Amino acid sequence: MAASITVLVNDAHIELPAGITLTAVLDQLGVDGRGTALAQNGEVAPRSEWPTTVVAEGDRLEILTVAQGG
Amino acid sequence: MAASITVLVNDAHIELPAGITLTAVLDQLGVDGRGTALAQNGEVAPRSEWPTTVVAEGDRLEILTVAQGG
Amino acid sequence: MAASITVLVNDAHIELPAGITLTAVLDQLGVDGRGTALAQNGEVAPRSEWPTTVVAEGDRLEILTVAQGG
Amino acid sequence: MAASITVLVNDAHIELPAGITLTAVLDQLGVDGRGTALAQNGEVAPRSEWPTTVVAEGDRLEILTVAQGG
Amino acid sequence: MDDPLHIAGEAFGSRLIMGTGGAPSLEVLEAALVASRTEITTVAMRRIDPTSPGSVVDVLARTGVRPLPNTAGCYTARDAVRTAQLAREALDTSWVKLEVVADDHTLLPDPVELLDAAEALVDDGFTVLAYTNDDPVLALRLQDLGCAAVMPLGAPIGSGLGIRNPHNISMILDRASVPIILDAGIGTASDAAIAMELGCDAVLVASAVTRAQDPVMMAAAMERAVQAGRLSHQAGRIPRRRYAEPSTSFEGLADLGAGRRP
Amino acid sequence: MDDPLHIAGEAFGSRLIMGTGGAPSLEVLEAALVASRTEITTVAMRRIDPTSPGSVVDVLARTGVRPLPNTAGCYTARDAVRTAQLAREALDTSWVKLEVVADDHTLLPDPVELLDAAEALVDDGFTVLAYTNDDPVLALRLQDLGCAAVMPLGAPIGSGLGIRNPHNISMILDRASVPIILDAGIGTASDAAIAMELGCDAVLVASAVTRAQDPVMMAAAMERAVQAGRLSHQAGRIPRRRYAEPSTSFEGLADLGAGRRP
Amino acid sequence: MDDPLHIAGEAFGSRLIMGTGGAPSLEVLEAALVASRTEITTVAMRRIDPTSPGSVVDVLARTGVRPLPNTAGCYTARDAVRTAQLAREALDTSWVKLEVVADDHTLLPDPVELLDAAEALVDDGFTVLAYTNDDPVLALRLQDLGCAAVMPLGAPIGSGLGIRNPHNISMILDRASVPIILDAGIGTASDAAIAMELGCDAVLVASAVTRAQDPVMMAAAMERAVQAGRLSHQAGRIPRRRYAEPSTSFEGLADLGAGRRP
Amino acid sequence: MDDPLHIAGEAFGSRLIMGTGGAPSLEVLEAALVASRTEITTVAMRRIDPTSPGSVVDVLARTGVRPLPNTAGCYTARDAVRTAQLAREALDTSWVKLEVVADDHTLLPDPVELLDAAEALVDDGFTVLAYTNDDPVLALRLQDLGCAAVMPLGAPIGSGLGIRNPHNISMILDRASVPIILDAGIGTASDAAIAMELGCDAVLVASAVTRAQDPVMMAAAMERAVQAGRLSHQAGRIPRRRYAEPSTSFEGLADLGAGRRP
Repeated sequence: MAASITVLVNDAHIELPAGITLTAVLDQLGVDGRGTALAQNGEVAPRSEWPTTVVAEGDRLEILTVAQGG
Repeated sequence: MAASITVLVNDAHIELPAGITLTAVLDQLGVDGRGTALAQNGEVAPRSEWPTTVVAEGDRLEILTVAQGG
Repeated sequence: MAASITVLVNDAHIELPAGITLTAVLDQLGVDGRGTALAQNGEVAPRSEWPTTVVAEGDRLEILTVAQGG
Repeated sequence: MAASITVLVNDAHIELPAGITLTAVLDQLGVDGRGTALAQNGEVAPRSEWPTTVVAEGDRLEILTVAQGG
Repeated sequence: MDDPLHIAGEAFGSRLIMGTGGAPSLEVLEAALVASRTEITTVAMRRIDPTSPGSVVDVLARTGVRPLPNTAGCYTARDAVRTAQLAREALDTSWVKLEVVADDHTLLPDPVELLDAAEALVDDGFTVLAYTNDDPVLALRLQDLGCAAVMPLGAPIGSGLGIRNPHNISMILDRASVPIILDAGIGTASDAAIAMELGCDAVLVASAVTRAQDPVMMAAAMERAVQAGRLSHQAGRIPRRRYAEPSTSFEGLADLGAGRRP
Repeated sequence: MDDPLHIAGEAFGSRLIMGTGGAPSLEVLEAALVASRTEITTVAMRRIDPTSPGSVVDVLARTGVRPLPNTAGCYTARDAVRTAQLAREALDTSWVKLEVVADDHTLLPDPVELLDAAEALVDDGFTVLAYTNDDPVLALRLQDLGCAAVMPLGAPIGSGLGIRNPHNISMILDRASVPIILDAGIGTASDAAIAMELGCDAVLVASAVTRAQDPVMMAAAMERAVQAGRLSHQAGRIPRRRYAEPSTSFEGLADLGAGRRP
Repeated sequence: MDDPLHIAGEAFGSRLIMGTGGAPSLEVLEAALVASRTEITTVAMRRIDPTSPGSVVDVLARTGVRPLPNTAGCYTARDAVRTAQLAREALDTSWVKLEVVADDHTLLPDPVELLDAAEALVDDGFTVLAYTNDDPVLALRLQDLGCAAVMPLGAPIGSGLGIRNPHNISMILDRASVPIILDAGIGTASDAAIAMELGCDAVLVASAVTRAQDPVMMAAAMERAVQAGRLSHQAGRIPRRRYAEPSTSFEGLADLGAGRRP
Repeated sequence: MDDPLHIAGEAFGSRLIMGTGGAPSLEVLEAALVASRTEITTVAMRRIDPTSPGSVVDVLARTGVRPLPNTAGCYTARDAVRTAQLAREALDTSWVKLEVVADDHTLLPDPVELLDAAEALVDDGFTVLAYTNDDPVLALRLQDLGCAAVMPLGAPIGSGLGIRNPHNISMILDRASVPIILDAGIGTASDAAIAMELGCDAVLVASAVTRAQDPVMMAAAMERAVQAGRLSHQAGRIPRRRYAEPSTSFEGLADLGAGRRP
C-alpha cells in the first residue's frame, strides 16, 4: 500500500503519492506542460529534470504558467 | 387736483404726477444720484438735463447704476 | 492689310491682330486651354464665350492657370 | 639651522619649516581662517586640532574655503 | 468605402487633404500625392508662365486627384470672389477653398472680408470650404452662412507650430454641423493625429509634406497619422489617471520566498 | 523587411510591442494582437488557474507572436531574477522584460533593485529589456550593464498620461547605443507617434489598447501611429517658424483690379 | 512712480486691473481691492435695485480706485455704444472697457460688432479699452481704429484656463503701439506672471480673485505675481539650454583622494 | 513671522533660497541677495585662491544670510561625505545641501551614490537637504533615510527649462513629510510661482538670478514670484471650466431697445 505525502502547491495543501515526480504531479493536476514553470522550495526546477525529480513530504511547489501581462 | 401719468421704469409700470422731471423721479424713487444714469425711450438723458426734462405718459425709463462687473 | 491692336496681357503689352477672339489669343500665345481662366478688363470671361468674344484695343487680359498652392 | 620639509598644498609643492603646525601653515600662507577647512592626507583636520597638528614631509594638504556655488 | 468623409454630399475615402504648394518639383509632388492617398488637393490660380516645364494640370490628370482651387493671395472679398469665379472656369468646379488674409506676415484671415466673401460665394452657388483662424465665433458664423466645411488653423500657415490652441478647436467642434478640417500649422505626423483625436473630420497639410526633407516619406507618414488619429478617436481612449493602474494583475502572483510587495 | 527594429541581433518588422494585460477576453486579445501587427507581446508568469477557460499560450500559438515574459509584481531583485528564470523554463526564451517596482501605487521602478536585477540577469545570460523611469542616468547605467534594450516610461503604468517629460526621453536617446522602447503611459495614438518622432526605436502599449472602448480598433490605430511617427522622424520635419511662410507663392498673382496686398 | 503704466496719457503705478464682478460681498470686494493695490477697477451698469444694501459706489469712494465701466452683456455695437454713453453720465468718465460678445456660452467677442462699436466710440470721444479674442489681426484693427488699449483674452471669461495661446499674445505684442492688457482666463497667480513675462503691459483679473476660496489672499498673490512677471520680463531671463550648465564652478575642486569626475 | 518655512525645527520667513554661484561679481551677488530677501544661500567649498579679491565670507557676514554649503562637484558618496565634513569645519554648520552627480554633462544625480551619501551623512549627524531628480521613488527613499528636506529638480541645473514634469513633483508632494524644495531648472519668475502653486515648500534659484541680464532685478522678481505662488496656493484657485462663466451678472441688464442676447 503506497504511502502518501502532503505538499504545498501554490499555497494549497495537496495529498500526493510518495515518490511522485514533478512530471507526474503535473499530470495528476491535469496541467498542460506548455508555458509552464515549476519552483520547488523556492528554487527553479529545470524542465529537463521534471521526469527525474522526486517530490518530498512538506515540499513547497509553485506551478506557474503564462498569463496576460503588460 | 394733479393728473397722474403711467411710466415704465425698468420694465415696471409706475404712476407718477404729470409734469414730473427726471430729477424728481429719482427723488421720488429714493435713488441716490451718484453713479446713476438715465435713458428715456432708449436715448441717453444727460445728467445736466435731468432737472429740466419732463416725463410724459407712456415713457420708458431705464435707471441704471454702477454694479459689480468683470 | 490687317490692322493690329495693343493689348495688356498679364501686365505685358502685346500686339495682336484686330478682331481677334479670346480663343485665338490663347492659340497665338501657345496656351493650352486646360486649367485656364480668362479675365477681360477685370471681369471673368466664361469659357463658353471665348470663341465669340473679341478683344479690343487697350483691353487688359489676365490669363491664369492652375499652379501649386497650399 | 632649521630643517625644512616639502609639502603638497592644493597640488603645489611648498617648502615649509619642519615641525610646523596647521595653524602656522595658514599664517605663513596668509590665509584668513574664516570659512576655511583643512584636509591632511585625505582626512578632515578638525579646526580645534589645527594648533597642535604637525605637518610632516610629503604630507598632502587641501586648504579649502567658501566659494560661490549653486 | 469605410467611414467616409462627407463634404457637401460627396463621399471621400481619405481624410487627408494635401496642398500642392511648396514641392521642389512636379515629380516629387506627384509621388507625394500618391503616397498620401489623398483624394483632394488644393491648387492656386496664377498667371500662365510659358517658361515653366510641365504643369500641375498634368499631375492632376495622371493621379486622378480632385483639385480644390484656393484664393491664396487675396486680401479682399472682391478679389477672393473673382479668383473663385476664375477657378470655376478653369477647373469646371464650384468648390473653392476660401482664403482672405489680412497681411502677408501672419497670413491670418481678415474676419470681416472673409465673412463677406463667404456670403457672396455661397450666394453665387459655390461650395465653400473656408480657411479661418481658431475663433469659435467666426467658425460658427461661417457655418451659419452656408459654408460646406470650416477649416480652422492650428497655427500660422507654414509655421509648423502644430495646434497652438486645442481648446479652441474643441469648442469649434462642439458646435459644428459641417465638417471641420484642420488647416495650417501642422508640422509633423503627430500634429495630424492630434487633430483627428480632437474630433476633426479631416486634416489639410501642404508645407509639412512638400517642404519636409523627404516629402514622399512624409506624405506616407501623414496618411498613417490621419488614420491613426481617426481610429483612435473612434476607439475610445482610456481615461487619464493620476496614479498607476497595473496592466498585469497581481492575482496569482507566485510566492518565491522573498519579501512580498510592501 | 523594410527598416527593421534590431534587438539583440534579431530583426523585427514591427516597431510596436503589445502587452497582453488588461484585455476583456482572450478573443478580443487575439483580435487586437492581429490588428496591431505586433511581433512581440509581453506576458506574465502567474499560478495556474484550473478554472480559467483557454490560455494565453493558445493565443500565442495561433497568432505566432513571440512572447516576452515580464517580471511584473516583483519588488526585489531576487524575486525578479527568480521570475525570469521560471519564465525561461516555461517559454524556452532567455528574453525578459525586467520590471522591479517600488510600490503598487506608482508602479515606478526601484532604481537600486532594478540595477541589481539587471546585472544578475545579464550575468545569467538573459537578454534583458529593462523597464525604467525616464531618468537619463539610470537609463545609461542599464545600458552600460549590458541590457539589450532600455524601456523608459512616458508616465506611470496605465495612467494614460502620455509622455510627461519628452526632454528626458530625448536626453536618453542622445546617449543610447541600444534600442530605446517607450513603455508605459501611452494613452492614445498620438502619444505613440510622438514617442517615435522623438527618436524612440519602438513603443510598447498595453492598457491603452486592451482597455480602450474598442481594443481592436485601438490596436489598428497604434499600428498606424507607430508607422506615422517612424516615417515622420525619418522624413525630416519642417522647422518651426514664428511667422507664416506661404505654401502658395505670391508670384504670378493676378491683378484683378482691386487693392493689392498691403 | 517707478515704471508706470501709461494709458491714454495717464500714468498708473500698478499694472494690475481688478474687476469687481463675482465677489461674495462688498466687504470682501473692498478688502480684495485694497490687497490688490490696483488703481483701476471695472464695473458694470445695471438697473437700480432698491433692495440691495450698500453700493459699489461707496466702495469706490472709500478706496479711491478709479472705476472703468464695461459694456458686459451687450451683443450688438448699438447696445454697447449706448451702455458706454450711460456709463459716461453715471461716472463722469469717457473711459470704457468695451465688450461685445457673440453668445453667453463662450462670451467670446463678436469681431464685426466689436469693430463697429470701437469705431463709433472712438468717434464719440471715448477712451476705448477693447476686450478681444487673441486674434492678432483683430487686435491690430482695434489699435488702428484708435483704441487706447487692446485687451486680448487668455481663455474664455471665468474659465480659469490661463493663457491658452501664448504665441498669439506674443504676435499681438510684436505689433502693439498701445498697451496690451491680458484680460480673461487668468486662473492663478502664475498665469498673471506669465502674461507679464510675455511682455503684456498689464493684466486684468476678476473671477480669479473674487471667486477664489480666499479672495483677499488671492488679490495679494496677484499683486505680487504681476510685479514678479514685470520685473522678470525686464531683468532679462537666462537662455534655455538643452543640457546642464553648472552654477557651481568645477575650478578649485578639492582632490579628496577618491575618483574624480568621469 | 507669518507662514514660516520649517526645516529641521528652524523657522524661516522667506521661502526663497538663493544660490551664490554664477554671479558676475561679489557686489552684484550681495545686492541680489538683499533684493531676494532670502535667509539661506548655498555656497561651495573650493581651494583657496590667494589672488581673488574679497570673499563670499564677507558677503555672508555683511548680509547676515545663513550659508548652506553644497557638495557640488562630487561624483561619489565618499567625496560628498568628505566635502560635507570639511564644510562643517569651515562654517560651523551641520547643514548640507547634498549633491552627488553622475556626469558633468547632465549634472543629474547618481541615485545609488546619492542614497549612500545621504545615509552616511544622516548617521554622522548632518541635517541633509538632498538634491535629487524628480523620481517620486528616490524622493521617498531620501525622506525615509532621514533627510531634512528633499530638493527635486525641475530641469537640469542651469538649463532654465522650468518644471519639465509637474506631475512628478506633484506625486512627490503627495507623500512628503519633510519640506520639498524645488531646485534646479527655474528659468524665470513664473517657474518659481508654478513650483509654489504645485505645493512646494520653497524654491532654490541660482543661475536664473545670477546669470540674468540684471541679477538684482531678477532677484526681486523671484522674491515676489515665490510669495505670489505661495499665497495663490493657499488662497485656493478657481476651478478650470471648459466654457465661460460671466464675472458680470446678466441680472439687471438694461433694455436699451436693441436686440437682446441670442
